[in-house]
Amino acid sequence: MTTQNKPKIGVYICHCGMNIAPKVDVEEVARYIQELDHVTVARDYKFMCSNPGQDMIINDIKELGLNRVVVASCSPRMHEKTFRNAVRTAGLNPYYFQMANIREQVSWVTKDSQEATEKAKSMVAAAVARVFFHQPLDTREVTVAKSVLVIGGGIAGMQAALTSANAGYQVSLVEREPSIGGHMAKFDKTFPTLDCAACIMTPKMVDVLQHPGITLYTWSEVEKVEGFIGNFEVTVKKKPRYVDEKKCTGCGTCMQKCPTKKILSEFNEGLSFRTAIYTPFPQAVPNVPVIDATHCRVLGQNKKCGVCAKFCETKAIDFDQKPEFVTLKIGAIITATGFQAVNPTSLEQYGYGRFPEVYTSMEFERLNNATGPTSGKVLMKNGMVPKRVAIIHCVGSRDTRHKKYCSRVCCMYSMKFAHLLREKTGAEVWEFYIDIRSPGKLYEEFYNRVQEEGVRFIRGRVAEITDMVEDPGDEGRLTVIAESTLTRRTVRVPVDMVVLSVGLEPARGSEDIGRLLGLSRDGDGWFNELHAKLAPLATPINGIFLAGCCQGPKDIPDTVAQAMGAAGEAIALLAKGIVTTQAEISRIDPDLCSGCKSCIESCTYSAIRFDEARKVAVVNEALCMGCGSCAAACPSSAAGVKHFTDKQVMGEIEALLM
Amino acid sequence: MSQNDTNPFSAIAHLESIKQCIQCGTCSGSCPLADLMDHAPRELFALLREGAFDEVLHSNTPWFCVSCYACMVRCPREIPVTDLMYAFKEVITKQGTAPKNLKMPDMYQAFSHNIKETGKVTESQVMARYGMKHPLDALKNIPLAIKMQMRGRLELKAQKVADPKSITRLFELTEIPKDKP
Amino acid sequence: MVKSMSDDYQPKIIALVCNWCTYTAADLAGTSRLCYPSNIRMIRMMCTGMIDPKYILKAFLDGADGVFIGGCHPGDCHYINGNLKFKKRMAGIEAIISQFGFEEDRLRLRWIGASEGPEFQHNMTDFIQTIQNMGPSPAKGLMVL
Amino acid sequence: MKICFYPGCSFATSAGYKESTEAVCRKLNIELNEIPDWNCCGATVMFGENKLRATTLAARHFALVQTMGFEDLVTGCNACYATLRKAARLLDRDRELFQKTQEVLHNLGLELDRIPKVRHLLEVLMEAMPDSTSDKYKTLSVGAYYGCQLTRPDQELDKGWYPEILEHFLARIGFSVKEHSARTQCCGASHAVIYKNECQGLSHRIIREIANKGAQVITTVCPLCQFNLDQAQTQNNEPRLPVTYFTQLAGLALGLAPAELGLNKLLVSADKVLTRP
Repeated sequence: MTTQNKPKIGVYICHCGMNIAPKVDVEEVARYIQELDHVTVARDYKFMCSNPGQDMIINDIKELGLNRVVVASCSPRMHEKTFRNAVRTAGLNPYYFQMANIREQVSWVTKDSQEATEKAKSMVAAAVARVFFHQPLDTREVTVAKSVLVIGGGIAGMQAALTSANAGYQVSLVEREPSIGGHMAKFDKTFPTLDCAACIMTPKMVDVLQHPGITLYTWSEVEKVEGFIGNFEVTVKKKPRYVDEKKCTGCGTCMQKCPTKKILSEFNEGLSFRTAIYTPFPQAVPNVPVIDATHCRVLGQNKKCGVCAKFCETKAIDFDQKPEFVTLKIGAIITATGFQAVNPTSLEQYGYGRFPEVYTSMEFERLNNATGPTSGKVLMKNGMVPKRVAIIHCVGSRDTRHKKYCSRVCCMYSMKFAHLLREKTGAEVWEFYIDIRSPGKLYEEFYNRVQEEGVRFIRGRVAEITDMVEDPGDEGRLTVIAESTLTRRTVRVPVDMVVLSVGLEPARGSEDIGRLLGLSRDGDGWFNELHAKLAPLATPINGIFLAGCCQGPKDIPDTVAQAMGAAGEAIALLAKGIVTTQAEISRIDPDLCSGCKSCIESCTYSAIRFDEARKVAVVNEALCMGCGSCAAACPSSAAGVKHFTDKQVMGEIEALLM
Repeated sequence: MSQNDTNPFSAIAHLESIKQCIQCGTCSGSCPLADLMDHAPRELFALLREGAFDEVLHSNTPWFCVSCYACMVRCPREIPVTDLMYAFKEVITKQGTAPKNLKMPDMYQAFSHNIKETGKVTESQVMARYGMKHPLDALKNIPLAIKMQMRGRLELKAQKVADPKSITRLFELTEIPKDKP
Repeated sequence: MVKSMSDDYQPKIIALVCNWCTYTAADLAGTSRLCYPSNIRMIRMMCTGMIDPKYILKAFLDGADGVFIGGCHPGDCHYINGNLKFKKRMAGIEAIISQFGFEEDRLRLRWIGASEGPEFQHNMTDFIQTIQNMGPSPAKGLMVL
Repeated sequence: MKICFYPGCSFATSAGYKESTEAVCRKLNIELNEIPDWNCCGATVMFGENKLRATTLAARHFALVQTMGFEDLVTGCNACYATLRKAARLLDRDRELFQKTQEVLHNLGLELDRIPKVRHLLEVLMEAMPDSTSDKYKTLSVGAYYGCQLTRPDQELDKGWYPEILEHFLARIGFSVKEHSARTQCCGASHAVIYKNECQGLSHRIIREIANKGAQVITTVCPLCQFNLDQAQTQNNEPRLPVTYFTQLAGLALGLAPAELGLNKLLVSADKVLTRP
């Protein structure tokens, strides 16, 4: 330490009116502290946080040449910022400051005045000892790219993109399917209001397409993510469509002419066929088909065909298209990768896959949809209208063998099905449930409405579905067997059709996206939010937010609200335009680092990377949150948190125990 | 102290698992003989949770468990329902609270007795012993027995292990002293 | 001026506490005027996950009779899971301090949430009582010598 | 191949299970080494009486298998299979129970150190039976009945509710297989003997379903299943399906004569379906 840097400490003991003094003999404390090494001045004053109090500090720094300041008053959670600002105003680095909390920890909680004074002395002395080791710290400001990446083009991603773009930011929306729309595009009606999903959805899809602020990447996937908050560099892979988006007019001739017609339609849940060149559904956005390379005669089987190319008037078909890679500068990322429905095949007692009239809820959505395989008529495979239908709740949910959690939406959509079945077919509907969960605005009312419509609610989880018949008259029907737990009877109900209300699980590929982004997932595979209650949209990685079901099952209103919220978070970040890095972050001394990577393992924020060239760990200052896990994990004492260095903490300990 | 102040079932392994029961009815819905039971299996769990131990001690439910394990592989909380039915029977037998007019406990006794005496089970002997308590039942089986014998399928002579005493000894060594009030 | 240890033994206790929960609980105890013995000396850390085992050992060697660690309840950590990282190290730390002759009971880890002022008070009182009953730390003897 | 075989109490008096098993094993060069001086496994009764006793009754065989120098124990009865496996599982997981069991067995002059793997006769024949080369039984349609305890609770051999191994086996050895939904429905097991009226419906439901799906013959893998399904038809007129053992069908596939396989012991005669051209 050079002579001009020789510590000259000023210590200020606050009376806090009548709050600290007279319980603590502040004058006695000041007298005691004055005698300590390096203490240039020790004063007591009525209100240190008042303007005259702060001015006293500023003047002393200037006139006495203080280079360290200690204030003994209230909790630093109250006034640390105030005093740091005062120190900064006087031209000193604000981190040359330490506070001793002699109000909350001493005067207010100690009965005996003498004991209180002793404790205060010791605490102020410890603050003096600590501030001796303080170092000047800087925060850094980094500019933020004014652009948002949204991953996933379902209702969550679309809404997040629209909200962000409406705020004036550039949005890139990446969707791996040929069209945006996600699951909601497959629905017919939505609970509890029964609005037509297409009517509220299609305009939104068009808005997304036409919004000048949104660049749409469909049939594309996020390939690589580098950088940090405000400065992500994202590589998007555009899979070959084999159709030139700029030339295609969406006339649909290619699809009519394609000779490969017997491919199960993913969009219709395998209940109808599509061609090899296809758009998943008529209202697809963009209205540009893709060629399914596995099934196409030219691409998949090396045969002569090219019928689509022959009939395309704008010459948009391009069999030689290759994947394209686009690099984007991104300020904030919104993850909206959604869910997929649980496949009920492994619940073998329900016979899904064995009995043609056992449908999953997604299949039923299509069966019931005007754009679906039956044009919205609920028909069995034999073309007949079902006379009696059973809807089975909690298939794969609340089941420790499958998904232990409640999937939240199944009770409500089951009752929506019941209503639609009653309305469309007049069929008798039996709902088998464990508990009806209808916590939402107008949800319980909807339950009551469906009850009134004559749906039979049986409280009991279905034990099995069988095609064994008791009565020859029921030949060809399925029998649903369950205990009706409220009457303690085993009921065997012959039905024509069964709908399995399957639960939700994270979408296929969320693990990969999680890895790309550095996001952690919970035991069920959903992305972890930063805080379950207070930061439900943020993630441990600064600048990355969550929207919709990728964070956990939720219904459409919650999804949209969350998407708007996530966009709000992103907008707040972009609007400010800069991020200030924290001063109290980790630093790894490259001279001490042994390259063991313990710190990398311990870091929750993926903020430490390994420099292969120098064989040392390096902290990314923009990502580090200063939790100090690395410091405690480092076996070589190379990692440490600034402002919580070994010297500072141990100096404080030593002084407290004097 | 009356015996239902403390849980006579408390020593059962996995008894903790019944705390997880959500009363969904999968066990009873899967049970081939649920209609004969005075309580659904799940109800026994609920009764135990309520402390109604006497109800469970006198229930016929465990005695109608056929050990088909359908409930056990389907229970969404993975409660070992069948294993618990075995354990309940063990406690009930020890406490001597099996329903008096119930056929199954007598059948079990006849079966167990036959093993204890001979080491093996000879169906005709089990039926004969059981028939002493339920003569009507035994009589009902006679036509079938005759048919069986005609096809060489009725063994009247007792099957035995070489040293039946060793099995009797096994029974003695594994005897659990009965709780006496 | 060595105090007679037998009659008026006043244990010295260091508490290393997390800023986000236990430190806040201590502030709440203060605003609620919940008194507790004055032998506790608190050090504010950002997270229990940053507590280096050597800080604890240092405290004992410098004469602390007890060391209290206060962290967030599992699941509530401001840094996701720093508290659990510390908890994992706890067994190792206990082994180290007992190597040095300090009883494991002199080190105590508790989760105290930000809103738990009364719990904070209760924990302090209870820990001081425990340490009082245990008597002076073995290091005290060394220091006198 | 040599196997260590545990017949169980119902094996010898069953409708030709013993005859067909022995004949098939002879033909396939499988040496059946019966556990000398085996006792009753305790079946579903003993675990409801006394867990230690039930475990020891079963474990007595594990000690015997050990002295015979075998690693596996094979049985043809579902109840024996499930009971022995239950005991094996408990001994494997419960150290204290293992020690107590060892003590009792020691008192009886037996030593138990290791627990054999309990297998079903079906597994053995699945490995040993050759693929069919003849069309003789191509038109004989069979419904396979597994009973409860082959695949439950372990679900190790196959799925617990809708297994398929027996169907695959039968198809492979030359029979026409009829898929049906009663494969692991309960027949009432030992309850069927004394609760005849209450349980008759269970067996009838199974028989009706198998007949309904077009099978002419039922095949089983357990003496009690066979007995229940067979005897349930003595009072009931339609449908009537002979209830065979899978070993009897395996014998037929190997060209053995029905009499050699004890097929004459069935209550519902199989003569008609077997002699049909």
